[in-house]
Amino acid sequence: MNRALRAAVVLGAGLLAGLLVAAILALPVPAVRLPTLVAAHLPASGVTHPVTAVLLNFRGYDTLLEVAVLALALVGLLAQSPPRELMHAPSPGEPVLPLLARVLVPFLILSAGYLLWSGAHRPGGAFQAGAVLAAAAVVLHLARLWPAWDRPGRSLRLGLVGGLLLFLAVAAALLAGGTLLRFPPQLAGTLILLIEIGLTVSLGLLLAGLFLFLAEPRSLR
Amino acid sequence: MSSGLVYAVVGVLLFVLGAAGMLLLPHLLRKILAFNLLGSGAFLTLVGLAQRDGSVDPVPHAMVLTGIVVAVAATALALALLRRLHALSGRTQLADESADE
Amino acid sequence: MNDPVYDVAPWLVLLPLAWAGLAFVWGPGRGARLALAGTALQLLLALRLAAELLSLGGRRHAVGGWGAPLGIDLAVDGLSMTMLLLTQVVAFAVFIYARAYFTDRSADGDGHGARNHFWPLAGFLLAAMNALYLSADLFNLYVTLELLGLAAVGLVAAGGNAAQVSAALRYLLVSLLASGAYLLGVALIYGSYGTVALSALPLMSADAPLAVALAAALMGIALLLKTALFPFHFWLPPAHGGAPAPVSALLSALVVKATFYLFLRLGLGLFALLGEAIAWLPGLLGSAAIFWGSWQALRAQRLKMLVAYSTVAQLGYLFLIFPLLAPDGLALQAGVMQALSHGLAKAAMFMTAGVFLQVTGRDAVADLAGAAGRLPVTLFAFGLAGVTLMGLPPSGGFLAKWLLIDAALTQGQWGWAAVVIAGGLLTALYVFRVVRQAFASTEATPPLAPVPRTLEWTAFALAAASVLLGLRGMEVLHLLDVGAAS
Amino acid sequence: MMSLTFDLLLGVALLWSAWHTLATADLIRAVVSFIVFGLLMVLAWARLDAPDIALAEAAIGAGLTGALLLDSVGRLKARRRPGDNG
Repeated sequence: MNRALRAAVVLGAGLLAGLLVAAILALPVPAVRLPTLVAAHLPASGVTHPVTAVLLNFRGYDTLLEVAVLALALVGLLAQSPPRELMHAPSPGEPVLPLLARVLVPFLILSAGYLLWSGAHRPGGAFQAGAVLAAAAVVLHLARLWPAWDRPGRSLRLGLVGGLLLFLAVAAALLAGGTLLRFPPQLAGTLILLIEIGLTVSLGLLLAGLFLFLAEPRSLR
Repeated sequence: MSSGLVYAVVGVLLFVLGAAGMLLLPHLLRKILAFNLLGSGAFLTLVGLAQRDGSVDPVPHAMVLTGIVVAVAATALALALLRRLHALSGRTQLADESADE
Repeated sequence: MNDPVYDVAPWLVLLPLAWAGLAFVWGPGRGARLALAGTALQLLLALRLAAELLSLGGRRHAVGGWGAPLGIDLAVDGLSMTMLLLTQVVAFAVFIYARAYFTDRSADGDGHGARNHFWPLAGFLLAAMNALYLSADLFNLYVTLELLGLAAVGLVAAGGNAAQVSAALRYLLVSLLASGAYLLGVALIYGSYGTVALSALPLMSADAPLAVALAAALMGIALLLKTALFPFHFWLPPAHGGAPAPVSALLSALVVKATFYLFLRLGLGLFALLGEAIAWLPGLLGSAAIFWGSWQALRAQRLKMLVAYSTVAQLGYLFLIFPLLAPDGLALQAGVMQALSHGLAKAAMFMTAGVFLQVTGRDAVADLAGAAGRLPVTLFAFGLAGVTLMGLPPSGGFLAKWLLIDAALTQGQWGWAAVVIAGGLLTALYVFRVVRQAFASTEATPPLAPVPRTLEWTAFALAAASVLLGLRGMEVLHLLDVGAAS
Repeated sequence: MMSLTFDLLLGVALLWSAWHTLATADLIRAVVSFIVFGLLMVLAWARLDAPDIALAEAAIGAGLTGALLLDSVGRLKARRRPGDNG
């Protein structure tokens, strides 16, 4: 990129920053207030925590597509992973704190379970629980207690997209009743919990997979 | 000035910083880092602006959770491509545009 | 809130997601059969939806039963319906082609990565486009844009050679920068109006806050980047020209149309005011795209690169409609007809390029010598697709350009009509360059690889459809009269 | 007033760590700055009464993304050639 173009980018960025700051400082408070709507419909959502209600009920369709994005990224990443033969031998060197890992991982798994269970009525839920499970796998890997993944077998592939397929199955069943993702109020809590359990497992595997399919092979202890 | 407004302003500044970084920095890993800054800036603006009157709005919270997962998915894919490119050609930058054909 | 009619629209999203996931679990063999069955079903559903739309009018589906602004609405009107139809038709043909194309003996080094991962990635791509056409919610559209971008990048990169990976990375970074800008636009809109539902947002007015104007600018630029309008086209030729042929066909025929559709949708609706004020700008950039893309296509050494630059040029026509949009609907009809006929013709053209590549093992235009005698069907298909791109009667491309010139003359803006005619001449030059080379005699006749008939005839079918579209085009355009459901 | 001062300081820290992520010469330092940025983001989400996002940011934004980036930097440095520049 030549100097003139770089200067133009810097200048444009400065101008954009100025305009954006001026625009948001001058912005009046909007007329529509979604929080009141969320609060009004919370009792019919099947959960009591507003964020979970938005994430899995009011805007559950976003979440369905988002899980697809994650699964898709993993498929795209797997298409890039073959060059194991291009990689060099597993790197030697000291593993990172295996003792800490042995203590930390059971704690992480327990907290994932807690986050999943409590997501219905306080902060937490499938995303955080899945992320914590994935973090546990990463810690195990860094401590040389868990190998990097190579090509996934069929059962692992099923685990990776199982949460998405379960979510789709629930969506399809509800759509067959007339409306996409319309949870009957008396079943909403149960169905949302079912979806969240599937998502926790799959999100954990997917997020861990993003790391473990990509990571350096490390020799196990 | 409320907390929300402070973070909304910080958010747009982060966005502009990240966008400029994506355009100006040649190393692909820097571009990926810059993208993450840009994304965080947009998330911060979304929540901060919605809560500039001091109230709490769960709708943007759910949107940002979605956005964070999308961002990590994109980052992982970008890193996979970068590592593949590096393994095949030793490059960590994109070739100049004029060299494509 | 919902129609008494059993609603088929959401299945157009659920079905491809489901077969994408299952194809990933089952692998490429069964995955391909599943994808074909799923896409055939989607095509039937889309036809049924179009018939319902014609008799009952526009459709709205409140996901979760909540309705905007709390929930997400899906909406179908004539414009989105035509795009949905195009998507299912082209995807179905390309998938039949792809199943025969991705065999173990594919000669062009696309490798196993492309074969193993094509079906799940293509399923996600199709789901993303259908979801985009159906969505009436700005944030939901953001998610569909990310799904679309990542699927397209994954498909470009799946071949796995350095050129493809490099092109995919450039595409990914452009796509992410654009999505980020779009998302900031959504944040500003939510901050201004407290909702992201298209039906609940006020149309932009002269006294709208500065934040809304900035949001319009950010989202508009984001969508132009993703649509590769000149001068944002730089990422497209390496990505579309370097990907395996079925992928190029999907990307050039469909993916860039999806973001164009969204640009048009928001430009006609939410940001109409801004659109009117600077409508000449897309037209000007479109004209530049036509000349620059055609010029590069004339100079390209590789056939797929030529076809990719042709896409840059043909996208330009889509943006000529913006200065001409008027209540008579001529320009809108022209734009939709151009999107449809280019979609069919460009998919066919990339598919013929894939046949040449498989047979000769090479992709240079110069290597086409003698192709006329050996691959008459494929060359004929290329020629028919070329007829559409040039805009010769009776093709769909002719109808599109006719409508565009009509709109320009009706409004006395003859300059745009001149651009259309000049662009057609340039297109003729690069199409004839290929055809003439194919008829050139050659002493050296390298051994021919056998080519499955399926490859030749699917390309031919799409090319023929792009020409025949001109004969029935006005009937297709009747769909555009179906307005949105209130 | 105290809390607003905290917000302003945190905002400055966010911008500083972001700048450092892009401007520092060494890639590993850049990634470390980015992880620091992620942890500061966790604080910002807490200040915005968004504990759900704070949890996700800590686990995904700073944690997993940071681990991915560090692993990749190691990979890129392992076969570093004279032509590259950090």
